[in-house]
Amino acid sequence: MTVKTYREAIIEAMILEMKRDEKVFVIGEDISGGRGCEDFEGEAAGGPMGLTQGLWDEFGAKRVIDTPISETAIMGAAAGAALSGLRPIAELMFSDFFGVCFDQIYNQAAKFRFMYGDQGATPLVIRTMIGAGIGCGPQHSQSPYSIFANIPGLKVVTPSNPYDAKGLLISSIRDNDPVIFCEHKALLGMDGEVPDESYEVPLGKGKILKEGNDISIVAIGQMVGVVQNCIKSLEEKGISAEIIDPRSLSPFDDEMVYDSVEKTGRLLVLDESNPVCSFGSWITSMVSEEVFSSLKAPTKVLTPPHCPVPAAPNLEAAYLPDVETIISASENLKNYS
Amino acid sequence: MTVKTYREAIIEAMILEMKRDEKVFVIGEDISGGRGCEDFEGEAAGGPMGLTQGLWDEFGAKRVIDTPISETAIMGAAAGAALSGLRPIAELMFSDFFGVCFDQIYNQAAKFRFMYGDQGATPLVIRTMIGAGIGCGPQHSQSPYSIFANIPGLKVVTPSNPYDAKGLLISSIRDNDPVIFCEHKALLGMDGEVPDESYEVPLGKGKILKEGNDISIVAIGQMVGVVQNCIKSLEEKGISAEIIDPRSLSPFDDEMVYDSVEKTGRLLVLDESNPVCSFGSWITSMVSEEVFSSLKAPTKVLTPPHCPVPAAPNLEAAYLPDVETIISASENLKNYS
Amino acid sequence: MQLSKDKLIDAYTRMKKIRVFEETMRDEFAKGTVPAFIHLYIGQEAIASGICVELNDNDTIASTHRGHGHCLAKNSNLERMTMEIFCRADGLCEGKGGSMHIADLSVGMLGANAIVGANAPIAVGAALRQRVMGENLVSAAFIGDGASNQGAVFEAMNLASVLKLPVLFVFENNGYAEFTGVDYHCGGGDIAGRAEGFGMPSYKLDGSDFFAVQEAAAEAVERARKGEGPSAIECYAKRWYGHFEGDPQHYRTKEELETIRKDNDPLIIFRQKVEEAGLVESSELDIIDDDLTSKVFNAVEKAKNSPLPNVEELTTNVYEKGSY
Amino acid sequence: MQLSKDKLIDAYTRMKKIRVFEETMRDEFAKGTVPAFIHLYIGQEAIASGICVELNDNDTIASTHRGHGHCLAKNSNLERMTMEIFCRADGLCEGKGGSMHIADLSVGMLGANAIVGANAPIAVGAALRQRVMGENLVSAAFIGDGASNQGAVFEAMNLASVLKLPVLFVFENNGYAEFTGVDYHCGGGDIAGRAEGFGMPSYKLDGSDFFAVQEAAAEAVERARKGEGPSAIECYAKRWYGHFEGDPQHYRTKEELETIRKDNDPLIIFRQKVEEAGLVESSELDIIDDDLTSKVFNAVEKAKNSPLPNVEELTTNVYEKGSY
Ligand SMILES: Cc1ncc(C[n+]2csc(CCOP(=O)(O)OP(=O)(O)O)c2C)c(N)n1
Ligand SMILES: Cc1ncc(C[n+]2csc(CCOP(=O)(O)OP(=O)(O)O)c2C)c(N)n1
Ligand SMILES: [Mg+2]
Ligand SMILES: [Mg+2]
Repeated sequence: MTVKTYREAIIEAMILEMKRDEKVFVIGEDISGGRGCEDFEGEAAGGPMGLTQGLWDEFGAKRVIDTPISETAIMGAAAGAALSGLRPIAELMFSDFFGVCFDQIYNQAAKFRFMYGDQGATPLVIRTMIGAGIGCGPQHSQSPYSIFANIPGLKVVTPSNPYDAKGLLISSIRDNDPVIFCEHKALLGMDGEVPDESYEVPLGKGKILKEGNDISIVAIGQMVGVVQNCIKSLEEKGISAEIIDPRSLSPFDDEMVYDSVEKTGRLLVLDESNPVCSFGSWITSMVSEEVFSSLKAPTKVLTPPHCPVPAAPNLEAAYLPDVETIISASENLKNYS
Repeated sequence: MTVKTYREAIIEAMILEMKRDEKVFVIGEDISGGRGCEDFEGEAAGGPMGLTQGLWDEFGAKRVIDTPISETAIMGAAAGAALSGLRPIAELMFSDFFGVCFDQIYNQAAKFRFMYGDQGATPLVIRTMIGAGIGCGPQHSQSPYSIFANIPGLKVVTPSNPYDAKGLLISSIRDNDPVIFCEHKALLGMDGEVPDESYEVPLGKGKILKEGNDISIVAIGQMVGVVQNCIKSLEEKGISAEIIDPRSLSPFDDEMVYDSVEKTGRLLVLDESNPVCSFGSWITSMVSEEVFSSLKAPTKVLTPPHCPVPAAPNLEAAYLPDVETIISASENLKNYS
Repeated sequence: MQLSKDKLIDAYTRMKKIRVFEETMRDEFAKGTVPAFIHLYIGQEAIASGICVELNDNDTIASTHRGHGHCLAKNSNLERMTMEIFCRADGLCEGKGGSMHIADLSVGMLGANAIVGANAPIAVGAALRQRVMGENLVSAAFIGDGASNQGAVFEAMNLASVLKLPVLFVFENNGYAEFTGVDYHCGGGDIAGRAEGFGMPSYKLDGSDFFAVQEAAAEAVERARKGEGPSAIECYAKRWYGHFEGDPQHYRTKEELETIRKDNDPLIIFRQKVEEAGLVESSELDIIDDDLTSKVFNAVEKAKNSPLPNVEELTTNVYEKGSY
Repeated sequence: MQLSKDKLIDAYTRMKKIRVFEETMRDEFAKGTVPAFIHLYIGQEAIASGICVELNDNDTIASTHRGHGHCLAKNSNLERMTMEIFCRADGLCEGKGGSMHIADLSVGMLGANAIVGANAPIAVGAALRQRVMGENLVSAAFIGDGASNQGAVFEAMNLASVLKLPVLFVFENNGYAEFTGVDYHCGGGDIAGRAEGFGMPSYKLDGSDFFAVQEAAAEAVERARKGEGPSAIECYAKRWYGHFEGDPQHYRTKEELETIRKDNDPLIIFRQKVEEAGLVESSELDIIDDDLTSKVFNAVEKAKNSPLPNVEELTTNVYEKGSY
């Protein structure tokens, strides 16, 4: 067991899987970085966020493939490669760029199995960066995982810590369907215990981070860390929260949430996506439909407001749900009658 | 007052607005159709579904602009034209194609006002066809309005009948923000009373189609017609349904729904989009949060299942929520205790 | 024309099969038995056939909304393909795809595609097997003149060129994109020339002449297999019928239709060439004609009499079984 | 070089303003006062300036993530632009856009854009005012060598060509897209040549020579105003600094950096030409230098001392006031 960052965990997962299976390869922009330049003599950059560092040195240009800035071609090529037997890991540098290439993801890769009558699998992983919080502005800070989860045929994963990042990525690479693997940019430097060997964290299995009796709090991605910062205050206020990290949104561990709400009778969801048709609203909608009789209080979703992510640091801070809002929402639910 | 089809109502709205304001123009694929061919001598096709028939004859090629098959260029040009003072109506032939051009819609047009500090408006209408039911298969039958409604900065409209189609389209053209106007392909031939003169149906105002006391049923787009076919049976079963057509999803008339649920205590939503993070789930999530204490039964959303739209006609029929399912869901809610 | 007799017979069979099949589908559509819109390939038979005779089962193609011809030229299973068009349970795609989404992975037919231009990057992806695994294969994308204006197609050409992948970009210039002429929609007017701009050799040829297509394909395939990268082949051949069945074709003249049928029938041109050169007897081809007529007839009858999918199948195969 | 003295002074002022501004931003970034990543334009000053001296306020430009130079060349308000980079309430975008989204519609600057290539169709859209309303205007898009591979850019060129719109596609080939060289990422290697394939005239020139850029721009603008359609102008000029501030630039050599600064400084080249030709005195330019230094200093000080947006502004201006 060693302490590694979220970034290191991701790189390690790729290296292990590339060693295990020669069909796995990585394709994207600047992922070796510079290796294409004629007069190159420095070290391979490994992407602007260093998320593919070392891959080129280990596996070379046949399996670590730099591309032009052409996301449609990247995603389409990855979809086509997967359909014909390879196991691509395609990088979409920022998830905000899904708008230039979504057809290849949602009309192609996601539909191949169904539309072509299960003739083949599409074992494709799309690694992409989500999230606000570090000043990247309206077009580089979004978290469109609710949109991804809306699409039948896609799987969607949102690791909140280094351990899960590694295990979920390994599972995603071994999975036989297209998976969108959402890496949160504010978590890349986060430390955690990460075993050196290979292990899987299964898709569709949530994790109870803390048991509790008064309120179930489901937190996604970066929000997991934020809610963990609330635990002490909540306890001080006499609120026993059960905290759930679903880890994957599609498939989603609805049973875990139902069981928890049946126990607590109260549900709060913390979600960084846009509010309307958010994943948070999907969870509360399911709960309101499936375990209605257990509910002692209204369900509650905390998301950013219905606006783009602003550039100004003080506005961006106000944009994200924070400790204070979470605590007061929890109190309201606890005191509801 | 004359009887017109949904298709005719749409054409009429465009003609009236183009006459009123020289800044309004239409751009898209095959919208005059054939006029570009050197040896053309027939009539202008007006789009594969005839939705722009007659426009070219009335306004000519300067304002009825045929394009190559390049949706990104179309949407981007429309966004740029709107930002610089024109009022484009851009046609996205099938909404299923949003995946090839969504960046221009969601990162550009939708964000201009916010991101550029309210320096200018983006009065853009994107007319696009949604919906299943006529055998178009997995890539031509989708209803991605939940995804559109997720995006801050976009407005989203879903007319269910000819009268609303005309009035909502006129309002959308006059609106100073980007509007996605969703035309349902199964409704194009639907007849209805449509005044000849110009009128607006405001965005953000729902319509109560029928008052009732036992259950509130919110139906979107094509589902409005389906629920209307249930009214008699519901009455026979002693269920007094209040039926709401929200007409626009963004802005959404949440007050109308809250008021209704406060009266009935029960909510059923009929929605043709994919289930996960559907607009239906957003409505029930809001209701479960805002008027929880009025709820006498679980909220319920009926959507198609989490799968692509199949080609086979019998599967497609099973895909859409139908009269039987609606009636039995209503009974379940009514009888819940 | 140095092809073996077997190959000539094979080529003719592919083309003729498309012709007979499509004429039959036209009749069926008129009768109302086909559950959706169909887009006929007649007039372009030599393109799919000229390319596919140069490919093996291990080689792949990615097709379009006008895909029946590509399927047949790549030797997809005729019966199961017909069933798919009729959306039957035993269709290649279990009835879930229909005419615009037929695939037959067993022969490298990666799928028809109702998103114009989307097949180009997919074909590039299949070609990555050469780079990643060292496999000997070629991948072809069929791209309409209209589709040639999609960003996906340009990006795909650039990527294939940068990575030197074994891809054939086959541009089927049939004069129209729906109702809009290529003279209008194609800036610069030279599809092959635009492809050359991405750093690949290109051909521009008569797509109703099988031999013109096949010769270009043979060269391009050889280069691709050697690892020398992609090529573009622009084939000009107008479609004989409407964009879809039911299209009144106001955008073109009766004379145009008569001329192409008279002067540009790929089957007549092929027959003339091989018969004049004494390579194949007319009577041998007549036998093939008869054989195909009955094969297609049988396939259609069988399809129409086979069951639709079970309604329980609606939600299967969205994901790998047991994984969701 | 038949420009008036006023125009020469104007040109120099634009270029030098960019230089002074960007060097200042570099210092500020190093000090940690800038709230986000910034992408410097130094080395490419002659491109934005050479294009924009040929444009009026009514003409529009659509910019990139590397947009400071375009803003200044189009005469955006220096103080409010600086405030925007510091995300202040009185910034051009009320602090909501930041460095990568500065717009100044009052001078036809339609916005920096953090989606590479997305500005090209937007510029085409602005040009539609000529067709729809008969307005006399020109619209320019600045497009990096890397961005030139985006589908959006190809589609935009084709659309502008088909509709004969008054657009300048200005390709800023600075040698790199992030860390990847143009020799690698650009299939065919000839960005201007690819543009010609869409049926528009093109130029390929030294982007560190203001006069080369300006002459091409003047011709292209004239054609555009006459309704003769778009042009492409490929300008080669390497950036002096990293992709973003903080980039260690492992992908290029120290020698390369030294050479471009010595041989390709647009300001030195400009000064040499105008001074040798006796058009402007060196001392006149020195005065401009001093003036700009203090203007930029003042703008930065003012920006740093001005308030951030009010937190209530977070949710304003998503839609037109009162409409949602
Ligand atoms: C992205 C996208 N845009 C538009 C369409 C609608 N559409 C279907 S076929 C077609 C014309 C295609 O023309 P071309 O590529 O020349 O192929 P052809 O029909 O002539 O075989 C169009 C516009 C589509 N299917 N996909
Ligand atoms: C669609 C999209 N893909 C990728 C990126 C990430 N990105 C930002 S700048 C850049 C390189 C751009 O290169 P170039 O167009 O040459 O402009 P330069 O930075 O050299 O000015 C990349 C890949 C992006 N912003 N948008
Ligand atoms: Mg065509
Ligand atoms: Mg560059």
